[in-house]
Amino acid sequence: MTEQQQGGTATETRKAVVEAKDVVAGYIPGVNILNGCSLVAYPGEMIGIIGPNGAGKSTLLKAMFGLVKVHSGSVTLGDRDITNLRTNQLVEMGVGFVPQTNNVFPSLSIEENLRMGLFLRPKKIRERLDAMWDLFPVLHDRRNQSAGALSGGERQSLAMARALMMEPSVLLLDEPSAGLSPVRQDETFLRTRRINKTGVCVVMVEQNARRCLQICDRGYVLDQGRDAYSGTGRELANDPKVIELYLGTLAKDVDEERDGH
Amino acid sequence: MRRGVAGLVLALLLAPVLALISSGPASAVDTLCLPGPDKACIAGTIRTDEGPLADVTLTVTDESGASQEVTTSESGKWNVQVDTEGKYVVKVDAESLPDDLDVKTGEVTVVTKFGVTKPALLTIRTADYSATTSKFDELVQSTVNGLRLGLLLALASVGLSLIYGTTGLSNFAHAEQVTLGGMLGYLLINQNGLGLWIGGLLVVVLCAFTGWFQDRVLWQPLRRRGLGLTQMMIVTIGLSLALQYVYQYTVGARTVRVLQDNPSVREFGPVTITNQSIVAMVISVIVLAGVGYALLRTRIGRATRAVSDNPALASASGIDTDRVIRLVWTVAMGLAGLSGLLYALVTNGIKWDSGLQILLLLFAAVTLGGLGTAFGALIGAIIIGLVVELSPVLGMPGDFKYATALLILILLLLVRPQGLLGKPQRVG
Amino acid sequence: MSEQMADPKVDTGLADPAARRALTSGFDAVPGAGKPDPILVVDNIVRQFGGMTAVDVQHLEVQRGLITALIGPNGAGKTTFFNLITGFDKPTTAGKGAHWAFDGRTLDKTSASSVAQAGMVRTFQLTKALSAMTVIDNMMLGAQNQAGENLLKSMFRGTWAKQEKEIEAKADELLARFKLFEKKHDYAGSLSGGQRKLLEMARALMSDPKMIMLDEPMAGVNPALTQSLLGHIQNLRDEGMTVLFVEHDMHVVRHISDWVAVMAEGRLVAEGAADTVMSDPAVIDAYLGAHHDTDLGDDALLTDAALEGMADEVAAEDAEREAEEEAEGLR
Amino acid sequence: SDSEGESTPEASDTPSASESAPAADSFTNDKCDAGATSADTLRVGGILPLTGNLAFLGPPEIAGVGLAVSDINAAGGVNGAKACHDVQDSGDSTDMSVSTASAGTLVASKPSVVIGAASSSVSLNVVDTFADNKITEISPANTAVDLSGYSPWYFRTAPPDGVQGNALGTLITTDGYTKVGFLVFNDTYGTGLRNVIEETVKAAGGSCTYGCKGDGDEFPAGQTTFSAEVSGVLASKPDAIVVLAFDETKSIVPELKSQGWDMSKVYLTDGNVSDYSKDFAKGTLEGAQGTVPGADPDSSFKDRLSGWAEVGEGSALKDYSYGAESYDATILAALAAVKGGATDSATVQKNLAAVSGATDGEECTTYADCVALLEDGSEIKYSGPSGIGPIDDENDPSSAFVGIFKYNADNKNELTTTVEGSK
Amino acid sequence: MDTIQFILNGMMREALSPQTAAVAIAVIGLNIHFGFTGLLNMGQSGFMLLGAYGFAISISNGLPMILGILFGFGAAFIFALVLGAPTLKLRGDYLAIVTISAAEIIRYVGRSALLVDFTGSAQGIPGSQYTTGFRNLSFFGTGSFTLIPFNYTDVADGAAWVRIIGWIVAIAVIVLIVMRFRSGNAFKGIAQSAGMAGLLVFGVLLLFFLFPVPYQSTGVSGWWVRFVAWGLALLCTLVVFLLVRSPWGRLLRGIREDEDAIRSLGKNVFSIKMQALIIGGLFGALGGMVYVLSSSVQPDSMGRSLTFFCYTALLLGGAATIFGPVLGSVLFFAGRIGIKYTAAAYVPDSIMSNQQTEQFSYIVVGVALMLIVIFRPQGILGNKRELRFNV
Ligand SMILES: Nc1ncnc2c1ncn2[C@@H]1O[C@H](COP(=O)(O)OP(=O)(O)OP(=O)(O)O)[C@@H](O)[C@H]1O
Ligand SMILES: Nc1ncnc2c1ncn2[C@@H]1O[C@H](COP(=O)(O)OP(=O)(O)OP(=O)(O)O)[C@@H](O)[C@H]1O
Ligand SMILES: [Mg+2]
Ligand SMILES: [Mg+2]
Repeated sequence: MTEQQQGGTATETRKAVVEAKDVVAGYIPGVNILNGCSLVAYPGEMIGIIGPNGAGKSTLLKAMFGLVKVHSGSVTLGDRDITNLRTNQLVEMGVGFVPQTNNVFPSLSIEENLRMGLFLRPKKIRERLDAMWDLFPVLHDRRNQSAGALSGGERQSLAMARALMMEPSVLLLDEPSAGLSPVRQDETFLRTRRINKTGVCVVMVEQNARRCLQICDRGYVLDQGRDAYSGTGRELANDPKVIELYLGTLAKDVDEERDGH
Repeated sequence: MRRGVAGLVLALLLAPVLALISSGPASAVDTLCLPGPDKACIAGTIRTDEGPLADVTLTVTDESGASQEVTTSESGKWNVQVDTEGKYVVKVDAESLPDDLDVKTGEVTVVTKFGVTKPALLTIRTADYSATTSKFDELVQSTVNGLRLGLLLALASVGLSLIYGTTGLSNFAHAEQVTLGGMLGYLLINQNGLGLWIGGLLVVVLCAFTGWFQDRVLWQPLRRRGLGLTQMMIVTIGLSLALQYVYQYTVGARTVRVLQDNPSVREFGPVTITNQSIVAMVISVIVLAGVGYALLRTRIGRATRAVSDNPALASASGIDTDRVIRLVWTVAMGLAGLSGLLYALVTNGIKWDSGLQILLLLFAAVTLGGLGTAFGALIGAIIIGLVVELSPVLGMPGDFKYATALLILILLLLVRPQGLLGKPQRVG
Repeated sequence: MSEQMADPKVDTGLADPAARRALTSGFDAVPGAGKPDPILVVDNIVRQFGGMTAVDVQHLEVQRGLITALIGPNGAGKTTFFNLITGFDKPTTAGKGAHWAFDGRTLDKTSASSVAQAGMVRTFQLTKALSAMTVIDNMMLGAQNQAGENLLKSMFRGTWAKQEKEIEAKADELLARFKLFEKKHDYAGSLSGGQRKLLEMARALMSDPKMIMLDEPMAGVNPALTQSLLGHIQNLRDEGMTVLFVEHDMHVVRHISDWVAVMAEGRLVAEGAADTVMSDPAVIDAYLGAHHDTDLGDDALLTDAALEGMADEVAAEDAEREAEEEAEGLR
Repeated sequence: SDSEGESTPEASDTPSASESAPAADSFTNDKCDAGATSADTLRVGGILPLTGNLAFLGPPEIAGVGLAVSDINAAGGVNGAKACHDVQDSGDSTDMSVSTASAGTLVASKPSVVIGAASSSVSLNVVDTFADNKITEISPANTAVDLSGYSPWYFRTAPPDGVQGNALGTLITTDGYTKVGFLVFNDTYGTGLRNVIEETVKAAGGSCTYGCKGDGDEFPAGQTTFSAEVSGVLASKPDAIVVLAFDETKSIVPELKSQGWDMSKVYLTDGNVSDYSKDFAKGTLEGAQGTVPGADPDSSFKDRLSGWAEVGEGSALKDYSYGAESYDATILAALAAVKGGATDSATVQKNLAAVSGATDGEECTTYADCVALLEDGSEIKYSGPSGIGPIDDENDPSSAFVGIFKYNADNKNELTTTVEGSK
Repeated sequence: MDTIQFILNGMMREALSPQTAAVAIAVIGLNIHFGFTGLLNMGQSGFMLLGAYGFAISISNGLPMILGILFGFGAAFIFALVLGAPTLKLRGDYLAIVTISAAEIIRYVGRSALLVDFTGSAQGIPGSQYTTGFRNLSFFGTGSFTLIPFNYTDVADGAAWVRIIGWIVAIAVIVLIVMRFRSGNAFKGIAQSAGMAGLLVFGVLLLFFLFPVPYQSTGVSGWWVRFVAWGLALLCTLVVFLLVRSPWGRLLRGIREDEDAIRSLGKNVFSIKMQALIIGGLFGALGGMVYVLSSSVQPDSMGRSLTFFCYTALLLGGAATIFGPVLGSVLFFAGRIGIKYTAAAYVPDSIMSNQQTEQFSYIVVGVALMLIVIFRPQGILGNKRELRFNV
């Protein structure tokens, strides 16, 4: 069931940027959350991961980022085996990560939060800060306010900005659009795409599945710790099975209802 | 019988007794009066607040009016032997006194008892004697003492606060680290004769190393294993216990001094202060300012705050949290060691439980300023220091000076729960 | 005891969509419009942080028995507004004209717990799962009026055993609906982000509130599950519960809300039926964005122009706030 | 134990003639076997501060007990059996579970007598336990007035506060000082002595300026900073200052010095009269005076004490406080056992006062001499290095010699006179 | 008797000591505070001291014992109210510093020389002034006795095999009891409960057989005090068991996790925290009263170190467990004595003097404490899974 890949990808000779192979991982010894999950991202690709709540999507990202112990299987970055490497070492290698929750430093000011994003290369901070102020003017206005006071959506923006500070070569995003207003969601998705177009490989987990699949090159559907389906974004979005089990028909129904109105 | 008067003493159970039995070197008492079974003594010393007065004449008159005269010796001492029990009036002869003296009590009645030497207390003052000191002077002196104590507490509590701030750990062994500074000072400077500055530097370096080492072998592995904070707190309690007894075992349970010499003293108006205290205060201020600058303005300082906020995210930002925390331990322990050394110098001694005695003050300082804020700890420590030193001057019983500091802490927390510099947290 | 357990809701006759439409069509589509049977009435609630006004709601009424959505850009003050009326925060105007009443009961000075006891229960945007307790314990805590929560009675099992059973049965039912039944005996701390959200919602429902206030309930919840949960919420509404929820997913808002209120920069700026509000150009401009219906996979959207346009929209979302902040600063 | 009984008297024959100290290498450290009880031999239990706040008082006290047992055995033991000692930790008053546990262990080991405790607080914690189990307890260091006559099983060889307090009060007033300030350690020792000295001084027409009874200016145990107290006492303009403290004195004296006080106007007591030559710069304490109960614990006794400590505890003594009292407590118990002909605790309790001289016996100064007298059937009055008089009906020493010391330029205390005081 | 027997007897004495029971009672209270409700009460010794003072002062001033007990509880009750009213709304860390400070203030006030006629100041109140009434209540008679008046040395001449078998059975019983508890169904059904009770009694008797401990019947640290102290400890355990398995207990645990969440569910968090603080404080006061029954009231003995010991005992046994406090207290005190006596018995005099051995043994105690917490962070009875989330 895992090997539904078809089309160009099957004959792929390109080298993977990040690859998770048969990862088995979990939080408590003896209880595995991921049961042999595989994922590969090629240069310049944008990968979406969707799936039910508790499927292990966040766990997969964390396992790739060294936050969850990988019991078996491997994670590679380019040629390097990065299984169970410490996170700060991954950051040095150019991997960026935005967690699903707790994704800002609440008692640091907004500016300091951003500075943390580029901790390893302090020389470039000014330049990158300016770039971020351009992208997120709200943040600029309140740059001395502590991040703990921000609203849910504002935090999410800040978290994203923090990850963008360091210009990563691989970006792992866990539900970047959650809690954002529609226009910001759109903007986030487009911006991610744009970043992706500059050659950054993006792996994102999304519950806004429809949107996610629209913009992703390829998608994986995770269920119970395994990748149940994979394929290009559009294939998945139109796969009736996927729709029934994971996407639901709400958006479609609502849109139809409205259009019929 | 070797000491001959025991039987007699039994008869005099209820009275205060001073029986001169055998004398050691006679120099102390110029002429002796030996009370016996049928002899009593009256003795005293004539002195002003400036010193004993020689050659003063006194008359001792009994109830019948018979009197005898004595003259004080070089050391102002005099005594007479009498052979009846009863009231005697001792009067100083004003003529024999130097001029310009104020005789407060020139005459006193003494009831003698056989076998006993009774004191006759005559009070003579110089003309410019004043029985009170200015409250203001006392206040100024105590304020300076308070600042001094506050700065020393600050040195130690900033480290405590840093550790709490970065790891969330309440380190109960911090006090022993303070003690360690003093103990090492004693060993290196007093015992091994190192110079104060070299020795002091070495103490700080060694203490900092213990911080590094502790984190390396203990705290880091525990963090890795995900040990809870309360559990870690109990580990610090265990460590504290072990260290206290290591000190008892190695150095002993008595007070030891880093320097044997008495510190030289300076006076600034009403304030008397030792040179050591001045140097200690200056060092504290410089070090604290340095730490403060490092925390606020440097990258690594920000990193410590980031780690304290959200360690997982910090490492996801590329911060090597372990290194940051190790640095914090190293610095905090170095500061604690420095504080202990200065404390031992300024308070003239260090003992196995010296740190323990101020532990609560350290925690109070940290909390007063706002948990986890290093500057808060500084301000808190100074407030605590001032309260401890000033409350007796302002009329609190001396017993309660620590209690007063703690009470102030409680009251302040009621008004400002987040501490002086802490920020309230957002809900929801 | 059994009386307490009985369903507190009354049949409002609003289970019928047509009746609801008829009712809402009678409302004025202006901010702060009066409602015939408001369960919640809010007046003059202002909350400032330093110089910044996060919430400034002059008047708002929430109709009993309907699902009302509260939408608005990020930082509009929705969560803060929730905090204020549920007693987790105090309005700056407290004692100076702030006034709000729930179900006829004035709540101005009441604590968070009494607000909830009065029947207005909320969830949190950043979830508050009780990590070291099992999922079922989390659920059981939600139930109201438990005899066993009285210190004296708690020692005697007989006084609460029966009620406990009833509550557990109810919890099981809700857990099943929220797809958490298999996790019943797991610690809540081991749930995924979305599962926590679900647990929180289910826990709030355990208390049979008269009105439930959900703060972004569906953010992070899988779309397929969202759909079935919406059905459940609608059922509750049909049984008479009032729902006020904050949500950024416009499909959800459109699908279930009977009435929509829009907040921006702390103020109530619009009210109306979903379709009306969402076709309001101001709302589209500042909140929904021009692309909210388009396919983002379209490369055409990646042009600078398109991104700039979008940035403008975001700027518009912020603009008014800034203006206000400035005004605030001048004052 | 029978065979031992045969052999020891012979051993004792030889040295009995000589009153002088045995050579250092003849000290023995006779620790008790777990099984030996007071039924077989004189088992001297100890509940002494080995750890905690007062641990620095431990070594001389242990040495006192150990030396006494060594001397007893050198003189042939008690009733033909070798005595032994078993010292348990009393901890300090911050953790009473230590002393409670030690008391339990001691009770279970059925000792003939228990020497201890050093701190009145600890004594109060365990005194009922010993009394209930009918075990004689002799404290070498408790001076609190409240403990006088506390129970028939509680004795002490340290004279109660009155003895020393009167002597010191008289000393201060005959030195011509009118206004006296006190730096007092807030525990029974400090406040008890303070009360007596204050009374004596007032009775002579003097007054108290600081740290007086009812002022609440005592400093709590364990305090380490004394600048406030010293400032306070100086501000009250006293003519003389009495420092009633233990080890804190080491911090107080330099503080007094640095705030400009003339140290010849300082008075110390037995808790802190010791040799400070290693602690202070030359001349610091010169002229300061102090009192120590106990007739001149002359240097030969100190040397023996220290000598035993080297054998028994591995290091020489730095300090001799309450060593003589511990020694005498042990010897008195042994003599009581000899007099009563049995080593059980009840016998010791019954005869303790008698051998201390309460029955006007003949004076003897060493264990061997006293045993010889007892064997002759005469009443005795043991008069040991602590210089206390007979035990009175409140189980206190009725009187004691009080040595008056003066510090020289090397910060060493030198005996000037000895006076006898009573309570 | 050999050395091992001597050490074991010492440990048994300590394990049975009424003061151990007293601390266990206080720890049970602390368990309600910290283990179940998450209140970081660092001033449990303050509650104990107040209980002890209330009890001892009123009795020594001639009031009847029952009033003394009430005064003890009353003092702790008021202390809890006064402490709780302002601080229960603050963050946990602040509660910690406020409670520890308040407890220290009580101690400083108690030992102040100004109150010498009331509290006895630093010296405290001698036991003889208030324990007589309690001892008169004893129906144990006078004299002394051993609970099981023979020991393994009496059986088969104290042959080694008796001892070995005895120990194996004892350990097996302990393991069995612990396992039944861990499995969580120790008290389900009458048969189970009876089985457990039987096992407990058997285990205790076996221990008494292995270490016979003679005591006075009624004396100050005799069987009567022990009986009452341990009876109270068991009673308190039962009360806590009943309390925490109820919805009230569930509320406590909820508050420990997140107060705001509980508040949003319509529970009066403040009042429940206050209830918990008071109940735990009353247990503390009771512990204090029992503590001083066999000794004297000494303010210094109920200071910070006692609070630390309470925490240590709690975490050793397992926070938020029913039997953890009792087990932890016994283990802490008996273990400490075990270490001390082992050091005293086996460290040769040539290496360390008596005093050094004693000090050394405390170093070992400290290190052992660290190691136990490091290698069994959840405590003996605690649940490791729960631990993962309370960081
Ligand atoms: N800290 C943890 N400890 C133990 N188990 C956990 C932990 N976090 C998550 N789990 C378990 O791992 C499973 C997968 O969690 P994960 O967070 O990866 O889900 P997810 O796919 O991201 O879900 P969601 O869409 O709700 O965020 C869940 O069933 C959860 O029970
Ligand atoms: N404690 C606080 N201190 C300072 N500012 C605050 C505080 N709480 C909220 N704010 C500010 O008030 C504004 C409104 O916040 P709120 O959380 O109510 O927004 P929201 O409408 O819920 O947004 P979102 O949709 O992103 O959740 C935000 O700009 C936020 O930064
Ligand atoms: Mg997730
Ligand atoms: Mg919000």
